Amino acid sequence: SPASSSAAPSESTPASDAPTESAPAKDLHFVYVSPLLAHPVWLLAKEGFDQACTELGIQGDWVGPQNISPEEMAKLIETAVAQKADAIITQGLVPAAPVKLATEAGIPVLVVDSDIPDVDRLAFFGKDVDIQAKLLLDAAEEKLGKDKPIKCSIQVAALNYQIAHDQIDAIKKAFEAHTAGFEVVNITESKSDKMKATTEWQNTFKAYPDVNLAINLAAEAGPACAKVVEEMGIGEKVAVYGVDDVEETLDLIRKGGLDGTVATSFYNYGYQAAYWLYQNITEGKKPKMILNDAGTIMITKDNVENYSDALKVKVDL
Amino acid sequence: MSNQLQEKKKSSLESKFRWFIQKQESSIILATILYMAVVTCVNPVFISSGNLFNVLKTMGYTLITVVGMSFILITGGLDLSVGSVLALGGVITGMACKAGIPVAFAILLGVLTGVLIGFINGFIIVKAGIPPLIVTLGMQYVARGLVSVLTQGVPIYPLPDGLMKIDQLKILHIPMVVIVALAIAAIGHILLAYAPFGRAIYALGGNEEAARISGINTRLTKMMVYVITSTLAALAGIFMSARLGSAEAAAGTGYELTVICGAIIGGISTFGGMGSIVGATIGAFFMEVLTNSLTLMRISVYWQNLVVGVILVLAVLLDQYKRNIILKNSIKAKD
Amino acid sequence: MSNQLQEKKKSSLESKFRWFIQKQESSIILATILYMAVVTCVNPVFISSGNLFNVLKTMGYTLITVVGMSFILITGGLDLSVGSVLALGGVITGMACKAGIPVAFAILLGVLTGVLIGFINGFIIVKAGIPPLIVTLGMQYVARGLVSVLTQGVPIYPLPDGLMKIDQLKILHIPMVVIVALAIAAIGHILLAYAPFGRAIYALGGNEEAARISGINTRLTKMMVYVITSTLAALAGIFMSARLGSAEAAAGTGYELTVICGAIIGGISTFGGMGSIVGATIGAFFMEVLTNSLTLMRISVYWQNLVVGVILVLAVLLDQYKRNIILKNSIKAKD
Amino acid sequence: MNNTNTVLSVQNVTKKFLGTTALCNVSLKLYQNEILAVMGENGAGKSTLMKILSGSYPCAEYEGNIFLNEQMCRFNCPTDSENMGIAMIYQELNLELDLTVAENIMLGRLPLKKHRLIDWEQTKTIARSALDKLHADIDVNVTVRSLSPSMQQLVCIARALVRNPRILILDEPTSVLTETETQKLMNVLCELREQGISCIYISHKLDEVFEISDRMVILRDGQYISEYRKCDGYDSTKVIEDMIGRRLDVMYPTLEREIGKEMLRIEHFKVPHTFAIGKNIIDDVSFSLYRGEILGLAGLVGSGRSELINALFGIIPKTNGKVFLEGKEITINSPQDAKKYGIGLMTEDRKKNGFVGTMSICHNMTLTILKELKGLLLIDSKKERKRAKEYFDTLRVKAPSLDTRITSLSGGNQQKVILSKWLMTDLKVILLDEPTRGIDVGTKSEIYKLMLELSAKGICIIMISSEMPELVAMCDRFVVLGKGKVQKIMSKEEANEINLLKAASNT
Ligand SMILES: Nc1ncnc2c1ncn2[C@@H]1O[C@H](COP(=O)(O)OP(=O)(O)OP(=O)(O)O)[C@@H](O)[C@H]1O
Ligand SMILES: Nc1ncnc2c1ncn2[C@@H]1O[C@H](COP(=O)(O)OP(=O)(O)OP(=O)(O)O)[C@@H](O)[C@H]1O
Ligand SMILES: [Mg+2]
Ligand SMILES: [Mg+2]
Repeated sequence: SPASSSAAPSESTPASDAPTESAPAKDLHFVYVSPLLAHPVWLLAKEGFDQACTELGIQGDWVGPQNISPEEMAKLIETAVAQKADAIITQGLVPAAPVKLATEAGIPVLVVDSDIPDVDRLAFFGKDVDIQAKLLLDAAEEKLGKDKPIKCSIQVAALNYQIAHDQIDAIKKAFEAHTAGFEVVNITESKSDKMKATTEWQNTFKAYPDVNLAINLAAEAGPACAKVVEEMGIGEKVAVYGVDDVEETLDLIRKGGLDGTVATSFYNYGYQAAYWLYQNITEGKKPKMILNDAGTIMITKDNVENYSDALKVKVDL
Repeated sequence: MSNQLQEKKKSSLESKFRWFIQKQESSIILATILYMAVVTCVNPVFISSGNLFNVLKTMGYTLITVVGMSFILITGGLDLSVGSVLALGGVITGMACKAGIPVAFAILLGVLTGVLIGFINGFIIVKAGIPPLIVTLGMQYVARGLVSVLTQGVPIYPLPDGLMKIDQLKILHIPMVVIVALAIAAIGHILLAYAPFGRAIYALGGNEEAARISGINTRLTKMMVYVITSTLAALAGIFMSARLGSAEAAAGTGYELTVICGAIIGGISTFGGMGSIVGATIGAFFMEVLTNSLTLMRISVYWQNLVVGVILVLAVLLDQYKRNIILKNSIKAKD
Repeated sequence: MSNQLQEKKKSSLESKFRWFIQKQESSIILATILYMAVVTCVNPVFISSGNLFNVLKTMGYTLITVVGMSFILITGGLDLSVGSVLALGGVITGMACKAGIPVAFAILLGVLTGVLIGFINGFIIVKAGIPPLIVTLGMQYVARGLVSVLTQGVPIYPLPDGLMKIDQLKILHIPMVVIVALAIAAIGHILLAYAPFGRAIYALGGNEEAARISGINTRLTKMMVYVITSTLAALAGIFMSARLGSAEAAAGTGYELTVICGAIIGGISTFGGMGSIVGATIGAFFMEVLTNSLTLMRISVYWQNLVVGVILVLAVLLDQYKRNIILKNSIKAKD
Repeated sequence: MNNTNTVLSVQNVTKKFLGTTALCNVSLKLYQNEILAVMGENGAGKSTLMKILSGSYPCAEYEGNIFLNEQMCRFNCPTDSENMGIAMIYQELNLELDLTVAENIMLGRLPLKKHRLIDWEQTKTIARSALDKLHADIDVNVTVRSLSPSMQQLVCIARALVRNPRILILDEPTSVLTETETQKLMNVLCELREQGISCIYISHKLDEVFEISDRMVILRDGQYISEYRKCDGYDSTKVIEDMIGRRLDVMYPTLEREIGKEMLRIEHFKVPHTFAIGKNIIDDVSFSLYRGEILGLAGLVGSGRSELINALFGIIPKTNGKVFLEGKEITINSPQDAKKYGIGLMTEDRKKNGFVGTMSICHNMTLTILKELKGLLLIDSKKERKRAKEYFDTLRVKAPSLDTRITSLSGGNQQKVILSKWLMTDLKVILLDEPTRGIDVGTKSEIYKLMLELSAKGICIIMISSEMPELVAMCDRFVVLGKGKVQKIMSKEEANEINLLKAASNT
């Protein structure tokens, strides 16, 4: 639209647009474009975001599509730009073009969870897939033993997104370190549907009886997998790992159904992200580097009761 | 003498076969058998009782609703809201349980929600004469909305063992949900084939005007089919949450398509007036086998969609092919 | 004298109003205006040119296909494959570009894919007489399958600026896609209202047998509408990828529903034979406004679905309400 | 007719369907400017033969050959035969209900302006003129849905005429037309004959056929039976015998019955026009009906006879009017109400709201009596089949079995099915709109017998028929409608075709 495009050149750097965009912080308007409007883990991020907004007196909008959809997210970002929001937080599913649109309009963008390469975002702040992979490797070797060849099956929410592939590739790379031999025998999709996740795991264990490592890269997949493993009574033979720390997942870890889950601070995806943008707009501060790990940790029986503080540490700029 | 007898036998067998082929369900039955054979060849595990029970069980969750959907489709209608209703049913029951209401009542509550929603659907469709597609699409959003308002997006967890039981229960190794589903299908079949209500449904789909003028209460009938369907969807939802051990806010997304597709693959006409529950049941089973088989046949995820699509079309093409054959033969037969 | 004139004016105005109300599109137009008013009151930003252009633009991607879908719906058919075709079109073009084929040709290639798929759809539906729902559902899977096989799930990125241009291009501040979409809609309208092809479409949907015996080539007509729709879907996909800067493998999931719903909200009958492109266009616009408004009105995440559903139903209820009014008046006139 | 150059000749045509042989090597010739009548009982194969000629059964689906002016032709679709100058008026009204009259008439050959867009003005003018030929005053801008069957029939005829054919095929064009329209049609046909156009004419109204046709061919069970020429004179008894394969001693049977006290009375009925807003098709009609009486409703097309009884039955809304059953006032807002009070209606348009096309004969017949067939919960299928079989036999429905899909029946046989649907019910009042539409002479007298038996049981019947002779013969009293009012009420004595017509068209 004409307005924003004409605004773009003059207000290219966030710092310079703080004064023009009427200093009093309470007028600030942040938009959080999440990949899923109401998904349990992202609701943790919402919690953090809302928290930060109330603390800073920012008016924050939490938006997102009903089911995963890059177009929808792109649309929402364009809407935010049209609304002349002061800052946008979003996630790696969004294609580059709309983000460029925002940055050109002088709106600082902070990317969480998974990165959007080659757009000049203020910062990326999220899960480091390599750390995640390493954590998984260590845990798996601990349970299955270093000398046992690993046959692994992975379940992701949906395979047609870059993130899924980054995570899988990272895992493959990390597990090369497992000298006894490693193979990804099967990859399945949960389509964010716990029922589908369940049936997929049932079939996987039937089709590939020799699978001894089950990695779930979608929040709902972990519990589903654990249930199947329990039903089939192959608990001690197969190591099961999930991601994120929703209630059921944690319970299963306590009960031993899940051997562990890789969690990042979704809370900080909201809380810290909002703070960084606020500090950037009001004080012109920028993070030292673009890529930041949000603190990726492995939760197991041992630390399940006391991990949470580890995820709530807030780093100021 | 004896070979006369033999001939009799042969001919009677032949006639039986004729009769079977003539039956409209036969083609989907054949398709299913054929496909199952193929899958078994690729991976014998498929035919293992363990796996078949799995297939049956997962089919159960669909079949329950397919029965109702078939009713609706035969009246010439459509219901897109079943997916959300499924979720809602599960959630309501789940919350009721957590609120300490005894399981039985909680279940009743969930089912009643279904009744209510079905009633609203039917009411708007009948009274306002709005296309079912829009009404039920609206309801899809509304029901899903209720779910997220109630759950705030967080799954209802944990559920009391009492609830989980209804899914784990088995009667001679057959999971509860399968028994319930088949029972519902049986009742549905009897209703449709032998009860005035069923006749009304067919008449409605075939020619609403004529049905009305013949003194059939078309409005009530329409109403009923929507109520029945939503109720069944809610029931399916309760079973599903019992199976998953948690009532998911996102449960049943895309469920409506599976259900409708199952019914239609089973020979229910999209234009109304034709089809049978037997067909629909087998259709639902076929769909389940299809999705179940892919991983078993070790087909890469990337190819699965392609395969599903092709097989779907082939399955219906078979039906077409059969009809042609019959036509040809019947014309020959008379020469 | 003068007040005679006035009366004339008044009455003519009145008659104009009558005419408008009688028009079947009027109710959705009113609904849209009404709703836009409400939204604007809640948040004036909505009416800002910036946002409106946004709405128009995002509508463009739907509208392109809505035109084709309207054709199909009017013939009494359905096409569930548009979503996947949209993705495929984008992906083919994207890959072609990356393979160094000049943009123009790449686009052509993408469009041709659409043509081909539409042809296959049409061919199976016409030749084998299989319900469109199944055929196009199968095609939905097939096309999506092709996408994931081609992309292996990884978005095609980056795309050459040449391609991105077609989306960024503006003519007097109006984005390219809007212009294209409206042009297509205009052509579609003319075809449907004033060209033999269009009348054939109506005839086909109204009474296929009658159409056939009046010497209309029903098979060709059917074929054509599916080809047109898939082609447009592919085109929309190309625009979409140009706008996203990458051809997403997951593009267009759920697209078919938006498109169909837009058309039907716009007054296209699900039973065929009735509706207009004008209505469908406004329907598409309405749907877009609806989704766009929710975030602008700051409706809580949890309530959004609920709101969408309710408004959808209200919109169609308005139509019903209007029809009742008209009826009443006309009957009054009779006493 | 001494001019004998053949324009069309059919040779040994055989056509089979699943379960039936409709035609068994039938041959016939059609000469230059003659009107050939094809006669036969219901299901004899007349329509099938015509559909073959019109190309709606593609040549692949039958054996035998068709020659147009000595040259063989094979039609794959209606367009083919149309291009060869054959136009057909089908037995079933096949129109686009949601398109205007004008467009329906011109569909498939809409006139174009430049830019290949449709010239609506010309479309209307051509359509208009075609309808004028038939003296049909129908607004070409209304949608066909709002027209009564008879008017739709006229539209069908117009559609055939604008294709200005060299051979015109009419399959029971007059089954819903009243005497007056029939006369107009006859005149048109004669004109065409003068212009050297040949017609094939199918009808079950004998006197009409005797009047118009130059020659008649008789089919029975799909076989060629006999052929008579007008110049040799027609002998109706022989014709009928050839048609139904047996002697028909009495056309109109009689039965001793006495008319009882008042059963039904309607007062000040006012029914809005289905399309013309503000007009009332029925303005102010009151009459009463007595026990065991058969009352005839007479009137011209569009006189609102159907509207009247439809309103009485609660299918269409009435803006005013009271109904009294056995003295008590009753309110009827839906067919259900009507049925509850013991009133039944057989509608005029069997395809639109008569039968359920997806159902079998049996199921169609029993649709009205599901309640009494109901056992504990389910339908007693034995009883059902028994009831259906009765009428299936008495009305001689020609079909492989009770389970045959009704759409695969011949027009007349379909009519028999939906008629029996109402004759089965035990009701107080039965409203019959064109009950014998398209039914052959043999069965007609069966139906008359049934009607009399019913009325003898004290059931009263209102009958609409466009066939004056049957109306005059069957009814005890006549209500003549015109301009939305009751023009005259006549007793059997004073009534005859002439003064019924006079009363109907008096202005
Ligand atoms: N589509 C069909 N499928 C099966 N049988 C059919 C079909 N159409 C007609 N028949 C059979 O062919 C025979 C002849 O039908 P046809 O319509 O030609 O009779 P008709 O002479 O026109 O009778 P009517 O005077 O009632 O119109 C009938 O026995 C009918 O049952
Ligand atoms: N001038 C007209 N133009 C178009 N339609 C008309 C006209 N006059 C009457 N009609 C139609 O005719 C119908 C009334 O005829 P109706 O069938 O009720 O009377 P009828 O005496 O039974 O004549 P028919 O033989 O047509 O049954 C109405 O539905 C109306 O739409
Ligand atoms: Mg006939
Ligand atoms: Mg009538």
